[in-house]
Amino acid sequence: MKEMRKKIEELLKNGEIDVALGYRENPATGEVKADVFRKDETLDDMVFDERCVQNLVNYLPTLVARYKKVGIVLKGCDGRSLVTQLVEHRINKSQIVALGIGCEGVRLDGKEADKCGDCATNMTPIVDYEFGEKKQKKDPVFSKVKEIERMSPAERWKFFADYFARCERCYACRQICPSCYCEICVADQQEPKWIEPSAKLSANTMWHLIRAYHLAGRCADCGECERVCPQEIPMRLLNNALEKAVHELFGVRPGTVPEEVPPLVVLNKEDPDTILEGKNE
Amino acid sequence: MQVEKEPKILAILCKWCSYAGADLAGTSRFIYPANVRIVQVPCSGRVDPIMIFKAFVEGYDGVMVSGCHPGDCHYGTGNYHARRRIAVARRLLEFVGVHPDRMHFTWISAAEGKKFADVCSRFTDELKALSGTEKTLARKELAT
Amino acid sequence: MAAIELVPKPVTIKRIIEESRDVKSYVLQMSGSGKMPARPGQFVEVSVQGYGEATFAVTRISKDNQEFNISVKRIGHLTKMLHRAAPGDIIGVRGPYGNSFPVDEWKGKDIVVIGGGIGLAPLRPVIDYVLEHRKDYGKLEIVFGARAPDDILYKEDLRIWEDDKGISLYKTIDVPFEGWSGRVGVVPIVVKDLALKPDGKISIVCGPPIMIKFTAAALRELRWPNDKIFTTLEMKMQCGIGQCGRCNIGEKFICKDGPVFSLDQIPEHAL
Amino acid sequence: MNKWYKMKHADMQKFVSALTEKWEVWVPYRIDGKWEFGIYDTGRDLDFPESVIHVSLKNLFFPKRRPIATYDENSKWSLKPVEPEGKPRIVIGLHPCDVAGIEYMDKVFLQSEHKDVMYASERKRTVLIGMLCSEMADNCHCTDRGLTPDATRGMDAAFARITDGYLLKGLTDKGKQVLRSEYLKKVDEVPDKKDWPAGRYVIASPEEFMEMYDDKIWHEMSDICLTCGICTYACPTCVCFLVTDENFKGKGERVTVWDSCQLQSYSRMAGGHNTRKTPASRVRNRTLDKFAYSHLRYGQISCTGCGRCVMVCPLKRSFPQLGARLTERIKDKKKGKSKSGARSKEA
Amino acid sequence: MAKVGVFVCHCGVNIAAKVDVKRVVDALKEMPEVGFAHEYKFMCSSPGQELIRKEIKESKINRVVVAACSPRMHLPTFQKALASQGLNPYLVSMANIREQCSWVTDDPEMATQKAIDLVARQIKRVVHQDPLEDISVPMTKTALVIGGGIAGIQAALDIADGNRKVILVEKSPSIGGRMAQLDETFPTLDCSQCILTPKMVEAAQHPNIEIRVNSEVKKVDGYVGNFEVTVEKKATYVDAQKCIGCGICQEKCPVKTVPDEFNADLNLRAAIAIPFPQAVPAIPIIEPDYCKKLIENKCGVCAKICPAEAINYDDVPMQETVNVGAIVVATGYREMDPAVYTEYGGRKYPDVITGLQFERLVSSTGPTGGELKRPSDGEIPKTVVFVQCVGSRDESKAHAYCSGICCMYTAKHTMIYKHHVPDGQAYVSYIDIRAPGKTYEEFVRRAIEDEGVRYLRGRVAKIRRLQNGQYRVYTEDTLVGRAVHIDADMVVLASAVEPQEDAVGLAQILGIAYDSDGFYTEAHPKLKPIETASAGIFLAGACQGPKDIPASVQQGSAAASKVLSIFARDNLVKSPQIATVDPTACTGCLTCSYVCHYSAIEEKEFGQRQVAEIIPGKCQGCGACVATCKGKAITLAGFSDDEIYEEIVSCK
Repeated sequence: MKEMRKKIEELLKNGEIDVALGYRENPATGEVKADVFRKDETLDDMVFDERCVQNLVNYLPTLVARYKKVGIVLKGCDGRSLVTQLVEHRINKSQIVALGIGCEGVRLDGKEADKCGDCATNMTPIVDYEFGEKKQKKDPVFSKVKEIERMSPAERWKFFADYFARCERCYACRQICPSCYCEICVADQQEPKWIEPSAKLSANTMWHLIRAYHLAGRCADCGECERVCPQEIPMRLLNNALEKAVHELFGVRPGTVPEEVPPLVVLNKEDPDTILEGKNE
Repeated sequence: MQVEKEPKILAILCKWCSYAGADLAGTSRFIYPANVRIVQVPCSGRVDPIMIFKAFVEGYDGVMVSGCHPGDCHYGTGNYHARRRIAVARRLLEFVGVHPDRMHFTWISAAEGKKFADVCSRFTDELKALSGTEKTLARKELAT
Repeated sequence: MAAIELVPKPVTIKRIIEESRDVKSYVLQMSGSGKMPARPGQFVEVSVQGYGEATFAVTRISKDNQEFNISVKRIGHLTKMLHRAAPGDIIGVRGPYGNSFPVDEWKGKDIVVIGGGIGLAPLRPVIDYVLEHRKDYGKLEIVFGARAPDDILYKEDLRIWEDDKGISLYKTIDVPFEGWSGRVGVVPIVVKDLALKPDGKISIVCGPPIMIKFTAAALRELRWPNDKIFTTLEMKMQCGIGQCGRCNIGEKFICKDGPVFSLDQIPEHAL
Repeated sequence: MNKWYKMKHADMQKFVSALTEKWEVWVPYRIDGKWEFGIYDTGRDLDFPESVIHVSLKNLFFPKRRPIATYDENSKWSLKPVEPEGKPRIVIGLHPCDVAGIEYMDKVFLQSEHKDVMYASERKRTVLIGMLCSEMADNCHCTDRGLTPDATRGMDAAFARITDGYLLKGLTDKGKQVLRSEYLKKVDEVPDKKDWPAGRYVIASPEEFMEMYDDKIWHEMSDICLTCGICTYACPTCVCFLVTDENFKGKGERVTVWDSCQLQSYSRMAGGHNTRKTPASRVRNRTLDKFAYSHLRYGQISCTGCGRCVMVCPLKRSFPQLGARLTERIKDKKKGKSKSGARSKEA
Repeated sequence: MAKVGVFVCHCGVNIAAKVDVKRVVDALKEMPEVGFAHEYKFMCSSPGQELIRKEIKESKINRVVVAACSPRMHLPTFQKALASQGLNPYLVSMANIREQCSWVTDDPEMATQKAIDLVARQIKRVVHQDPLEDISVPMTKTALVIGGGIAGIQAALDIADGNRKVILVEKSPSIGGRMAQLDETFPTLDCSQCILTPKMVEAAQHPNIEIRVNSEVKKVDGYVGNFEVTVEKKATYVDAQKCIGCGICQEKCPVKTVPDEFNADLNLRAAIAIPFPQAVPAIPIIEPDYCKKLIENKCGVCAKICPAEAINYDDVPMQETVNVGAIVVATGYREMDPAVYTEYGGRKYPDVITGLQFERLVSSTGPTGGELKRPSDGEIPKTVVFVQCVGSRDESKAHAYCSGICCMYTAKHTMIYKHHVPDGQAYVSYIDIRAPGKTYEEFVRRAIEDEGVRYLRGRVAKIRRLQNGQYRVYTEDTLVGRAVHIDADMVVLASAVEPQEDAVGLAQILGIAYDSDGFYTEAHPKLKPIETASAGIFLAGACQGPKDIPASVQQGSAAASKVLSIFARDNLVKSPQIATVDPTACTGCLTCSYVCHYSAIEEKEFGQRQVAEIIPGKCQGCGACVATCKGKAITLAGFSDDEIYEEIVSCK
């Protein structure tokens, strides 16, 4: 951490970056939040530890629009979500300096965050400066997804319908997701109304299905959607189910390979037709 | 009314192969259940899974999508892209509780009128076998 | 109990006038003994069953208040459906809403009407009103600009106004166009060229936001005070009655406190 | 009946159960650790929170999704207004800040040339029996908004918890009528008076806020905000809505649906022009609307100090805190030591 | 909202027998969008179309739904009816209540209900259809003909005579195709080479025709009017510019072990050879699999003796891209390998040969110089059995279809045989004789009656080689009803006509359809027999199905006229059903560009950002990008989300 702080100080000083996006601790409350660090200030408040849950990539597009060059502190999972951003021309690599840090896991509500159990890489795949230790990771197991998969279709629907019905459609999940950046979200469209504006089960179901599908092969499991959901809808389950599916179907783990094109737009004539068949119950 | 009891099927067919196949089923007078509603799209590559989601929410019992056989796409590669998309959409729908037998994704060429009729009949039978189970996702009235 | 204000009443499309490539005007007739007592500058909420509603300025009012016009540019889903309508179709309408141009306070003054594209639509009732009460007003000057000859609205009216000796009409298009022999140049430039003096005059400006902004600037350059420049604002209005919230400029609701404002009533950024 | 009456804890349940015969009774329930109002099932244990109820009462008077007309899609113009209906109801256990919210909604919907008759009907059929807060929760700041947790203004009746039961008092005729009950005993007791702490989120005056329109602080304030709409849905005074048509199998409803000025789609016009495209402009609109525009419009700022926006914020970032921060900035500016690029450390 | 005119067709009894048309009309009249609904016996007839025209004029409808047959059949018909009244032709929609309703439903009640639903859905859809304007694109007025057989040559000549450039691509070293291998042709028995060679020469010398032999089409991009075709010329090791065609290399080449393909593998030839004497161009090529120099870097004789120094052992395949506006596919057929029928001994017994081998055996340019000698021992065969339908009309073993030409060429073979061996006896084992062409039947009668050929109706069960070198053919004579066997000196199998080995591969390159046998599928079997489903690509000759010479020539000419009619216009008129990007909604992620098969999506600047833009000329309207775009910034005219959404949700 010290090393990283020093590096960032140096980068800011010699103008290699205009601002740095990192985590700031409020010494009074002990709270840690995303913030922008500038040249003329001390980096004493900059921290990196298990409290740094937020994915900073979501703030990048606004910052790169305002500054020429932005440094960003990246955990493994956040780095994965950056891959999609770069491939989809949302951010130009030349405008950012990636400061990867070996993540030891983050904590939410006093215990290790769920997503860390399924961590695919603790070091960002895109990195300019590397700090801390890079660990060999096992493939995610997605045990909760498997639990759902063991249920009958009716049980599964009951499980999800209960959650979907609670959705208020505040779109916090959309707003926090770095990969949800459409100019006009399909949920806001009138022509036609694929998703009706009112918060009711049928429209909420459409919203959650479409949200999950649109992230298929792009979601890097940073878990922010689920974290910010005021109704505690388990959105990571849907994301993970598709992450698992994409891996099983196409052998791809989204975001782990720089410059990899999202699997849903890859042309592969050799896909077997069996991928179109239903899985056994 | 009898028609109401029949499971309702939405068939999204590409214009060049599968829709022509459905036409051939007609020209050849192959009888199949009257509950199939065909939507023509230019290519299976045009099929956005949102359409499939919507169909289930709107209360269809089953959805089938069909295009040209791999390699035969009129537009070269549309069906390969469709295959990937639909494979993922199917996993998602199954995950939230749509019974796997309610989805049928296949390739039907313009020459396969018989196959189209057979698929429709078989699919209808499969859906009838599911008639006791819940039609998940389907909304019931305006407010849900 | 009375029905909620947000529920529209049916009107019949009596006639459809194709104004330009993407603008159609509709002559709407109130059903039964219904009236539409709209004053110049007021607007209505029009709905198509199944497609929601949108705001349109009233562009002409019949003397008995039983018929009125709206002009519709095809941009969204509702206007698309309106463009598909045929005479005899029934649509919904509620209103009139909003304030209106203070035409009575303007008596004795020269009126300068400056319209750009579809912006002429809400101003036409003012022209109609002034023409109807000719003796009460001084000179009537109309500056009207469109992108191209194809985009010119109200061709029939323009012809009448052109022939009217009491009206000075200046028509312009933004960029040169084959077969167009008239004036070329954007409205703010034309206004500057005409060097319209503010003495004894009132001007009303409406058009695309950018046109209003620059025309206002041009007028100020010609020493027009803000309280003599009026405009009517097109912002996303929905309920029309100051409740749904979206059309505010500061504490003012365009639908309730507007849509007609003189420039001294609204902050600069509202333009 | 200008005095306080006492009711034993055990009697309260009997009293409320008896009310359900004639009334639709709404009471707070705790679901997954969160308090919200629900229709009372007779016999269920009654409990009341010490302070703010997590979900505001807004939905009872101005529902999330409110059909205003119905139509048949398969026939020509058939739009018919939905007539307001519903049996008389009582809401028991709301707090002073809830009343303030309702008062604000009254201003929007009732003090208008075009009165919202559906809202009016919901109001008319409802008797409000408020509860005086016994403490202030973490985010409560009604004391900074001209209220106190034990104020009774606007309630039809009020009650307070005491060690062995409740003290009740009817305030309006409606309220007094409801309270006519055998379980009530006349006593001399009055609820404890407390000194409520204040100063958590003191804010500047509406006029001062208005001057901040062009300040660049808005960009800084919106840097981290998600501009999701959840604070507006939780807010008891945010009543923006959208009118839309919803169809299903030939039946249609025209509905008003809650909308939020924080969402990008809110002020996007057909054709693409958006008057509040940037997050900064949306955050500004909400902040100024709460603390200034509302006051200029209705003579009352639309923040009741309930603190719900803080509770629901996905980033646990407090909206009132924003107001306070802005106030600090206003002060700084006034003192003329306006630090250029001054920013708070928490963004 | 819109005012829709609905026309429900009886189609005689095709629809009306199952669907209660009256009830359909009554049910629809109530829909808010419907101006009126009519029924009529035949909507596609001119009074039917007149009805539409009249109502557009009188009732001021602004949308039309025709409930009749498949839109694939008659949509253009009704589009024209609209256009004739000044209504945009894209404001009509068809409900397919024949192919997809009345013909596939047993129960009239169900059929009627389904029909109501189908028409109602199209009414909802048509309301969302937008008027569209055709798109005009410039084009390259050069044609590509793939295959230099008689069909391809004919097409090339006709196009060239129409004053348009033609590139003729032929896989083998010479044009001429199958016809060049034939001896005489039915039903006139004129010499095949005598009538073909002048055409070959004419093609070679035509100023508008560029012949590319030894070449194959590897890739096709673009669309009608503007195809970009990659042609690969394989390595021939002989410089065609230098070679004078003297043939000395062929004489001196020490390797004489190459099966002679032109002679249907009946003999062996040199590793460097001109394919056949009349070849156009008459340039030899080296078979790299046999040439000693190329395999083991020895020999090199040809290079040493070539007077023109035309030999180049370092030759490599060359790819070139050509721009053309239309393509004629005339890749012809091949003869089925008779080895499938092990019981006949084809490929096993030297004297059990195929029809094509027989042609070469009797041809004066063939391996025997025109003398009919049997391959095993050079004896003149005194008894020959011609076996019909080897691989044809036999679904269990090979193909269900009739090869079409065998009956005729066998009759011809028997006659040629009798001319060569007047005292010999020819037998024909057949199932039916199919001779429907002009003077064809007479030709077959001549073989039977004048030449004394014995026709036995029945299928050959087995052919066994006897000790004496003869072949015993076990067959039957169903007309008499008994099994017979014939001991023959030679057996000729009429092996089935099959698509070329690489037919499917080429179809995939071209993006055209093919049937389960591998023959290319025409756009419509009756009304569009020349066109493929891909605009600008036409079919000629046996690649589309078995065909004899006259039919191939006809189709070649027909394809040429189709090409010329495209080229006759100044610009190409394209369907307006293409995708467009709304730049205000586009985020510029450009994931759409990954799925575009036509490379039609480019990046463009819009305000401060980059967005996607679709090149109208390149877009073919498949909609893959539309389904990819998450923000729904792309719309496909004619198949917009709106239109499809209505079809999904407005089903009862």
